Amino acid sequence: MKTSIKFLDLELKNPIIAASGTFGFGEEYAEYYDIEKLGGISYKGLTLEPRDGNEGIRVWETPAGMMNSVGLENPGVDAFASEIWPRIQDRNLISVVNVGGSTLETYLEAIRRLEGCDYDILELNISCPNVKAGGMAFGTEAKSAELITKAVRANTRKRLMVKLSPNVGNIGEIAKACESGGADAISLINTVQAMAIDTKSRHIVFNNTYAGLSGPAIRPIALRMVHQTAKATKLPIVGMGGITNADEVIQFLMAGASAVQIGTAFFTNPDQIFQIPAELERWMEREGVKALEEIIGIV
Amino acid sequence: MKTSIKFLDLELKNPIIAASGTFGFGEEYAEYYDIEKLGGISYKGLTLEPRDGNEGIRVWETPAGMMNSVGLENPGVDAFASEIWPRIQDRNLISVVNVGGSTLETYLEAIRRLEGCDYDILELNISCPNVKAGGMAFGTEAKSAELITKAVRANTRKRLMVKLSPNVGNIGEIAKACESGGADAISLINTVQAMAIDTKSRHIVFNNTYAGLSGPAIRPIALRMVHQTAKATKLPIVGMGGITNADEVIQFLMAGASAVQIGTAFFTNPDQIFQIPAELERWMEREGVKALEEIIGIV
Amino acid sequence: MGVEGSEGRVLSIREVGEEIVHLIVSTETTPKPGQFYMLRAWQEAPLLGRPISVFDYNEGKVEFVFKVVGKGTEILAQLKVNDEIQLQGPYGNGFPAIEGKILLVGGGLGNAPLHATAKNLKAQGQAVDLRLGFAEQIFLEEEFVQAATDTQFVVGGLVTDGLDMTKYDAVFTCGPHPMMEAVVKMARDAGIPSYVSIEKRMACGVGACLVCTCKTKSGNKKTCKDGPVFEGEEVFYEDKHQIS
Amino acid sequence: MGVEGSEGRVLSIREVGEEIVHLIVSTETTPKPGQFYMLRAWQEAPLLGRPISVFDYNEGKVEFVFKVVGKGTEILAQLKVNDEIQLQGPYGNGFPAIEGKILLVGGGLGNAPLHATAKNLKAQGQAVDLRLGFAEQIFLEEEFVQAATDTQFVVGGLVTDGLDMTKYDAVFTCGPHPMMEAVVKMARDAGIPSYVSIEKRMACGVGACLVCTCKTKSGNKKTCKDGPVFEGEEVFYEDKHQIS
Ligand SMILES: Cc1cc2nc3c(=O)[nH]c(=O)nc-3n(C[C@H](O)[C@H](O)[C@H](O)COP(=O)(O)OP(=O)(O)OC[C@H]3O[C@@H](n4cnc5c(N)ncnc54)[C@H](O)[C@@H]3O)c2cc1C
Ligand SMILES: Cc1cc2nc3c(=O)[nH]c(=O)nc-3n(C[C@H](O)[C@H](O)[C@H](O)COP(=O)(O)OP(=O)(O)OC[C@H]3O[C@@H](n4cnc5c(N)ncnc54)[C@H](O)[C@@H]3O)c2cc1C
Ligand SMILES: Cc1cc2nc3c(=O)[nH]c(=O)nc-3n(C[C@H](O)[C@H](O)[C@H](O)COP(=O)(O)O)c2cc1C
Ligand SMILES: Cc1cc2nc3c(=O)[nH]c(=O)nc-3n(C[C@H](O)[C@H](O)[C@H](O)COP(=O)(O)O)c2cc1C
Ligand code: FES
Ligand code: FES
Repeated sequence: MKTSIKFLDLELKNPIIAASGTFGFGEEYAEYYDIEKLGGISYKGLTLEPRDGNEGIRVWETPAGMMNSVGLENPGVDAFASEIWPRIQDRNLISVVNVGGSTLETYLEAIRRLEGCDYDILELNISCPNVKAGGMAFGTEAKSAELITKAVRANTRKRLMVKLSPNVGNIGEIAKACESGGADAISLINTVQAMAIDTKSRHIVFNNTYAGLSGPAIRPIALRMVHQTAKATKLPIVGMGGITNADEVIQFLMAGASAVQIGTAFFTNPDQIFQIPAELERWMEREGVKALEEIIGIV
Repeated sequence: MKTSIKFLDLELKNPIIAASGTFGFGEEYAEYYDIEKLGGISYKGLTLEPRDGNEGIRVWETPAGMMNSVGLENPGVDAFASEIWPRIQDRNLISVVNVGGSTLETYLEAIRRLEGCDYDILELNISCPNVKAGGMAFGTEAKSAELITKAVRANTRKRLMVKLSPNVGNIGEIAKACESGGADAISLINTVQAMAIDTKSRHIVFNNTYAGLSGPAIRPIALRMVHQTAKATKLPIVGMGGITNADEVIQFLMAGASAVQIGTAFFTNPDQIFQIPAELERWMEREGVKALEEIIGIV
Repeated sequence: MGVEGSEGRVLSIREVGEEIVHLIVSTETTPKPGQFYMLRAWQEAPLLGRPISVFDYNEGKVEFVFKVVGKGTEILAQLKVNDEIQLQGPYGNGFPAIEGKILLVGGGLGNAPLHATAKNLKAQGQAVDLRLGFAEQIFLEEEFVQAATDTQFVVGGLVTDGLDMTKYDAVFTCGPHPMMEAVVKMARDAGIPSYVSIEKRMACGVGACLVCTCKTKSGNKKTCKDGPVFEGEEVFYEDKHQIS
Repeated sequence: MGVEGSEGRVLSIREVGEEIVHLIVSTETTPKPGQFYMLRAWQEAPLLGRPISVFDYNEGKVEFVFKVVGKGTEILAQLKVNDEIQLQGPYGNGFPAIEGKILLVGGGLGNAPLHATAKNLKAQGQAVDLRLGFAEQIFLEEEFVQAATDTQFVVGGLVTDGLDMTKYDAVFTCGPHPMMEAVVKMARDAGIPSYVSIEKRMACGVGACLVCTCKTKSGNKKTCKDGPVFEGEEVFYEDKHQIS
């Protein structure tokens, strides 16, 4: 029994990847947990320039979910490449570098400046609902998704995974557009655009009006979109949205994902997430599953 | 203090309407509750022909939500007009008749056959994710939404409210298309398309693959879409999605809705829903709000 | 909160078998045997109430027996005396009034509603036999013995084995669907009417949402309102071997 | 479930004021004064843990004092002795070590972390004065009196009224942000350093998610990891009168 999984030409020791923006650069959780129990980490979304992120309230709880409006606070690609990457590069973990931007040019320049870092997968974030720099505009139209994928493809030698927004009518169409544009893989879903109003103050909670919903509340939506994407493209998929345990990981694999990312659940019960790889192994043993590849997309 | 609210040329005694498909034709809840405490009822979605609905499991719980795959089981418009409407027409409640269809022709014929019933509002359901007859295909493209609205407008003298699907990229655009097509009002959101997989049987839970997610889980998404719709059109809006109490009703009004529908919460705590009108009144008193119109769209 | 009658308090709660709980709750409602309530003893999660049949009822006290199978029943099992619990109901129809000698065939937790039903028939002076199947262990043995004219238990085996239905005027059954299907067949062969109590996932419990539809010979029925008790021939007919 | 140390058990729980709860929990962790834990005593709802400061710590026992303001604290308040509770942490930095005579100014529930801090300073032989504001009623009076060299309570009024900071080498404060801003200003005028403990909505508690960012003079800081204690001048500077 091995929980390892092939993803493109890489081997993940298990299909659990920490989701971008929820795990920093891995250093904080590493103080408390053995983070190498995971299969990989998708690092906090980077932009060309450092960003301070959004003002005002940045988090709000909802039933079985949370909304965030961090607004891509990050140190910028140069600080990542020169200071952070050297500190973290030697981990026994698949490294995913998540990049956002506001214009095609800022995306391309950011990616070029990261080219010197020897990371495994570039995750192109065209789906952050919280800022223009998140590029959600690119991610909600098939044409612009294809365009940006193509341009990035031409500017990097990295494995290229495009992260899709759920705030679209037809996710399969967008995924196909990314495939045409030359993506190697798809990851989804980013947070669902949502809103909160405080009736006491009679104000919208977030300075930025809308914010991104994550957590178990969105899991059934995410599962549906992963399934639709798997039907629409041949690209390998990293599924995410509200996953909290091994059974849910298996649901995403069965829907067609080759690996998953987990974000919000680190906030609610980190212990439980680090136990998922062991849980997966027990499940495989019980069910006589020799390799996780057996169950990918079987529903 | 009065909780009444003007909606088009109608006066609702309060802004609480039971959501289509969750309250039947009102007769069942009437055995246990004084349903005239509500402002209105949107009746179970009708189609031209009677429908048996979907096979297999029809309900599945999710974190803070539920998925349904009823598939528009209903007695058809003729049985409604001849048997049901005469029984229920005399209630002191705004009556909303919700109609689905698979083709433009079936919509139009269904609506024509209902024309003889003296109900208050026609709710055109172009957003049911569970069946072709739910017309979600009409509801996910602006052009077809406008087309069907126009055609229905030409075929009915009723007040015309179009019920929108949340499974779209740009809800404001769809709402505007309905406005151009001649809609008098907009209601939203219908359920969010979602999926469940049973890892034990290794099967998709619903025969129909996807199903519709409702309940508190989707409330932040619904609130966002109501706000976007209010910014995009001048039409009055009936907002819904996961509402369970008076504070949440007020959130939807502040986001721009003139009234709300409540569905899933009847299943979790019916008592609480029938108390919302009284709660609203207490809130108005406490806050010095003389008429609910004062707070519509104020954020 | 709560309309009159929907709030109850736990009067007694104890385990009567492995993961099987006997719960007694105060109520102002008066259920009929075969009816059920939607039980709820939590705020937000899980979303829906849980349908549980009446095991017994005595002036202001309703009794339930349930098995812990998931989140809802787990919370119910952890209730303590005096805790609040919400009872929406009683809902559903219950078994019909039929003259003569009645056979009741149950399996597992399906035995629960048969207890109330048997007790009621016996109180009305009818002859009523209980045939109850248990997977491993009998629960509430004494109560079941008291409830009927004659009670027999089958542990492990098939409760339908060796049943002679020709002695009865009707058979009522509740349990796993394959067991009920077999009972309906035997009743058909013996020429007596059969009634089955069906389990379906529910949401509203009152007949408004149509998620609990049961396909029957005469069209769709609502399990929560038209049922949970149906004529056996209506549900397990000819080529309709599987109800989902 | 739970890595070593994250599970605790309720050793004692009691109300010490209106909606104010004093909770003692067993732990294998060793917190510093001014640190906090993310507390969780529920499965699914609400989603996030709740940050609560250390009120006291004695060999294997950590104490909290919190006010019931919403869902999370309501559930915490209903815990009973021996119930399980999850303590993620201890997180955050705590107040710095500074030589000399220290003034601690608190308001409301902000008094809680000052108790642990005062006690610790006193144990190290430093002179430490507590000035504590309460809206209506003092809670845990005896404990606060014991913790410091000199403890004074202000009920209803402004705790900053009549404070003379020139006698001290530093001032630590925790409470409503306007109060802390006033304290920082007074310290500035008196020429002594001030340290404030900030409250922000949190998710991860460890510094990974950036939802608790606090704008400071020297750029964004993470309240959960770089704080919750910051130099007063860093947070309440010049035109920065409002921290959200
Ligand atoms: C009319 C009726 C009477 C019943 N009477 C009894 C009884 O007396 N004793 C008893 O032990 N059980 C009874 N059941 C079954 C009982 O409702 C389920 O075991 C219970 O709902 C499981 O809830 P859970 O949260 O523990 O399980 P979960 O699996 O977590 O529940 C998930 C969802 O599925 C539904 N569900 C799961 N199993 C069933 C089932 N078998 N039938 C209907 N819905 C289900 C739940 O209600 C819930 O909505 C009855 C069911 C019905 C329909
Ligand atoms: C570092 C730190 C230490 C604290 N120490 C204490 C203490 O010792 N005693 C005490 O009574 N309170 C303390 N608080 C405040 C306490 O965290 C909140 O009162 C509590 O989270 C409210 O949760 P709730 O579910 O009851 O309220 P709700 O309003 O239902 O909570 C909704 C959400 O908002 C967050 N939230 C609400 N109020 C606050 C707040 N003031 N600060 C941060 N997040 C908030 C909650 O954590 C939750 O995520 C502290 C806060 C921080 C940041
Ligand atoms: C606080 C927070 C910050 C996030 N930041 C990013 C980001 O920088 N880039 C990105 O692509 N996604 C970001 N996300 C989205 C997550 O990576 C993930 O797509 C989403 O949260 C759904 O997964 P979950 O429900 O497991 O959290 C963020 C999510 C949260 C909650
Ligand atoms: C069981 C069920 C059946 C429904 N049937 C219909 C329907 O027939 N027509 C329709 O327009 N919407 C239907 N809906 C959608 C609701 O009217 C409503 O839009 C949705 O459930 C969101 O509101 P809620 O979260 O308050 O339930 C149905 C929803 C449920 C849960
Ligand atoms: S549960 Fe709603 S109709 Fe039966
Ligand atoms: S709460 Fe996550 S960084 Fe502070």
